[in-house]
Amino acid sequence: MSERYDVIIVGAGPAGLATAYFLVKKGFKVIVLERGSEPGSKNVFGGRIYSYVLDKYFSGWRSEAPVERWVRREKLSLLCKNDVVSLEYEIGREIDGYDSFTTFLSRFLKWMALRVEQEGAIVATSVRVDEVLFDDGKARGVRVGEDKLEAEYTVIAEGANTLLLEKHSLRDKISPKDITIGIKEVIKLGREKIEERFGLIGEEGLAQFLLSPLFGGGFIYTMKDYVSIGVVYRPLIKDQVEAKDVIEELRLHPSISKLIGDGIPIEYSAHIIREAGYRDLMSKPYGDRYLVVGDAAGLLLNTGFTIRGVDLAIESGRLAGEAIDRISKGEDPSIYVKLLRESEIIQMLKKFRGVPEVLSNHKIYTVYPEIACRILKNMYSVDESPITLRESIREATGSRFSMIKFILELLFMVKNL
Amino acid sequence: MKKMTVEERLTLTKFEVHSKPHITLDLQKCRRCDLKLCISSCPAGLYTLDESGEVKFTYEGCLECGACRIICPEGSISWSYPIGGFGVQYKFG
Amino acid sequence: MKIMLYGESIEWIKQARTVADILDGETIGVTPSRELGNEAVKILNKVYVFDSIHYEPNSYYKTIYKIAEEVKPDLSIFPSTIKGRTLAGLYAGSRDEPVITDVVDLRYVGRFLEVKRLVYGGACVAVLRASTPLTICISQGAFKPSEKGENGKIEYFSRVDEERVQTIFKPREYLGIPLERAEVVVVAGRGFKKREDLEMVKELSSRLDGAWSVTRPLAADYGWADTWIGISGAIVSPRLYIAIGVSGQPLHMIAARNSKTIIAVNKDPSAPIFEEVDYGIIGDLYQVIPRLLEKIKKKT
Amino acid sequence: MKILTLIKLTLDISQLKYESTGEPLTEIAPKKMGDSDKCAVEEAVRLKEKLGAYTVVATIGSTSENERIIRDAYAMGIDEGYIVKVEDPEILQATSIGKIVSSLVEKTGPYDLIILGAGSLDTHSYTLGSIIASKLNIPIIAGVDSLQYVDGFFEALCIMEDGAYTFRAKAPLVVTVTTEANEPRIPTLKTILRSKKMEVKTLTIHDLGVDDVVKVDLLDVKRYVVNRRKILWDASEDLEKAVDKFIEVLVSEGVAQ
Repeated sequence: MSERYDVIIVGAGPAGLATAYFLVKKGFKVIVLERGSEPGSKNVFGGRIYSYVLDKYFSGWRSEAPVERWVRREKLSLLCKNDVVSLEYEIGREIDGYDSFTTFLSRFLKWMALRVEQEGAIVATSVRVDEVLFDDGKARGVRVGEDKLEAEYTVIAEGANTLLLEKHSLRDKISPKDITIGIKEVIKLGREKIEERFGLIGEEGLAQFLLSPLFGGGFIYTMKDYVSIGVVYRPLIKDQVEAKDVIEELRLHPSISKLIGDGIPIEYSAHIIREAGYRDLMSKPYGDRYLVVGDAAGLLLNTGFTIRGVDLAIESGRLAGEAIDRISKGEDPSIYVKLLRESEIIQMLKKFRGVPEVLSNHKIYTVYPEIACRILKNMYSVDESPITLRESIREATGSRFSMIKFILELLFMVKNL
Repeated sequence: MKKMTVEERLTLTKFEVHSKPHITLDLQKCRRCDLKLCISSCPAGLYTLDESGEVKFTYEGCLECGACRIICPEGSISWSYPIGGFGVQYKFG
Repeated sequence: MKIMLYGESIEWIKQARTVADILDGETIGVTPSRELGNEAVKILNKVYVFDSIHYEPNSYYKTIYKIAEEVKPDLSIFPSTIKGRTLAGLYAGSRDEPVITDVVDLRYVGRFLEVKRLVYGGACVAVLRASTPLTICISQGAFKPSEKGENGKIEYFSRVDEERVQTIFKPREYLGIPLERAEVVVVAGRGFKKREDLEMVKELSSRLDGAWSVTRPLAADYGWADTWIGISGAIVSPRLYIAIGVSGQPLHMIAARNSKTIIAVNKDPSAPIFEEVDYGIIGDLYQVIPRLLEKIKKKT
Repeated sequence: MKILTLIKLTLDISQLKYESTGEPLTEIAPKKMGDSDKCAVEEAVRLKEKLGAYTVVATIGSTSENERIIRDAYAMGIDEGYIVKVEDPEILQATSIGKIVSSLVEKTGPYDLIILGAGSLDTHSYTLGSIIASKLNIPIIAGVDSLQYVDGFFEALCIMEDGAYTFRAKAPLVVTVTTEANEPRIPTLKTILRSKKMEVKTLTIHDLGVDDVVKVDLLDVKRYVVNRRKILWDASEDLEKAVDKFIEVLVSEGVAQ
């Protein structure tokens, strides 16, 4: 094909589009190839994006991006079979300064793609890249079916399923113990009901993180007219509900179904999440004329309470753009890793590297929520023999743990989250 | 409130199914596996056991999450993405 | 009110007559056959007959248009078949009046007609307000046949020839009707044990002048057919849907749900399909279908 | 030869969801190029490949998705495309759409062939092709299952309720095709890239000299609930009775004597 581009980017997810955005701003001729029929048609995420990264790079985004609600209320809930223990934090700031917002990723990515195209890059959809063309270890472009497309640089932004990287032996298949499956349902509830039932006014939104012996981890995000509910499923835990039924455990839990039970389910989706954090980071996310960005490179941060992918993806896209610019001016490709290391991303991943271990400790889903529910149940049950907090804790943890062990475990958890 | 079956839930999501499957299963390898984690971990419930104890699957409701490929201990599931424009079409994501 | 209706079968004309009963109108029929004209004149006030060897839309509509210039109808009714819709479009387009297809009910509200029609492939009913003159299409079965009789007049009209289109016609047996357009669809599911057994389904469908198909596993997994009915295959909405050995998975049913009448044969009384049927036979298809075919054969 | 293909942005009706009150949630239903319209595009492109025809595509609407389907048609091989900007074309009367199209034909034509999908399963219901033909006063062949071009004639096979018709006609002509007509091609990277670069021209109805359009006076749309009768007979108890009942149903439905 006569057409030649400076950079081919494989995947129109947050990382791929961000890389395109920063490169095209630097004057590169960029094309993004996306296998979905539209940007976002293959992406799944919980529901929240952090604002700081958009404030930095996308002027005017607050008025034009498809924001659903600004997160004002953060809630952590432990769901037992019937009881619930919750901790809630309400941010006391004016709404336009909020740190994060809820959105639908498919819509958000369409907006991002539009911005990228306005800058002059091409985003071609319905294009599945079958392989990266290598010539003596040097990436020369990609093959799509029978067509080949060449470029000076290739950026692999293929997401959590690293099919291309594995095909070219640039990365091993991830271990089953390092993945979870995000399983999500979008429910139409209507604005009024959402605001009334979740205690929200106007543009305010709620982000809720859930722990439960019934389904493990989960989340609820409020949108304008919709609610996204999801489960973070750990496939290796034995004797649990099958993945195909697990979302119903959440939707039909008495405390959840009274909020959303009369809503209309609109979409069911699922995607794996790479959970290993710092350990999963590619040691060499680059090679001769190619770079790896976003989830594919392992740039996903799980702080225990929030999974952050989109902001890191955008940040890594910026660094990849910077790196390609400098490589094209003669610097060594390792500059990409140097830039990543100097940035906050790697520091953050390092800081939270204990999290996967905590989260893979099944007790935090199975034992702790029950203990918490029992402690509070004991405290708030009123009969003729009231008990103290200490007695309550002892009663709840009693036969299973020593008090000291319980406290040590909790301290370990808190330290690593 | 009524529990929705996974088949009902899959009707919520749009699929543009290509006539050529994007998943293939190597039954030889599959028979060696006792765990059959693909069955419990597929969020679309696409893997089932037939009467003779063999794994059967369909690809038409595949959410393209990628779990089965990673979880299969024998590597019997080969999985590629459906060709461009086909497969699951998330409106919300 | 003058109501003109173009029909090709007496059953449909009787149903279209019901619309005239609702609106209390004078009924003028148009048919392309003398035989049908002689029957129609017993239930309509007047019938125009034009002789035709075979259908050709361009000459037909010009003929009907010329008749309408004489009749000056307020409402013109065509069948919701492919022919009827094509003619209705040509006719309404040349008269510059609105055309509403798939009408299932209508009534007067003040000076207007309130028309109910099916939309989205039969999934929804829309209520529209329309004024006359108006052209509508109604499907066979949408209205009950009228019981009323008339002693109408017959008038022969010569057909306008559209020379720009030539037609060759081969009667029905020549090719099976495509699935999406068949009035009767017989579908085989996993209750079938062998590919050869599908012959029963094929025979039943041909005896009922319908089409046959299978569910997805039979086509995609076993390779017994090229296409299937289901969300990833064909979506059908026939008058009669006969499901044999079909369990009724949602991805299949979503593609058949708009069928007017659904019959199922399945040996499992708890099969989900029985939640969605008008008539269900709980029984082994290998007993029911052969016996059914025997009895149908005996009758014809 | 110059061919105009008309395509429509249609709801994917298999994905319709409803409010608890029965109103369809059309705003969130996926939209796509109509299936039979896609076959019309394919048919036009095949004529282009075979006869060197020049192919134009047009759609009516005002959303970015209208542009998307024009580009989809480009990716299949169409040469030039127009969007006629109209808000909510789905609530226009089919006769108004016919008027818009015939003005478009006058402005961008003449065309030897105007080809479109036989039906989009929504509000226009298999009538648009014939309305256009009547406005342009050219013949129509509707519901075509197979189209050939032989010795200067378009030859079309149409399978109808009563049998198979073959129609032959010379240009100019309107043809509506069914999904039986062909298997639309899947664009390649090369053609997708081409489609990204091509211009999509826009026109308003005023550019076409159409001053007014008539809207459908839509009062209400609700889910059509079929209350299934759920009458069951147990053949394991009485096979003869069950089979007889089956035949009774066939007779009452008018499909058997």
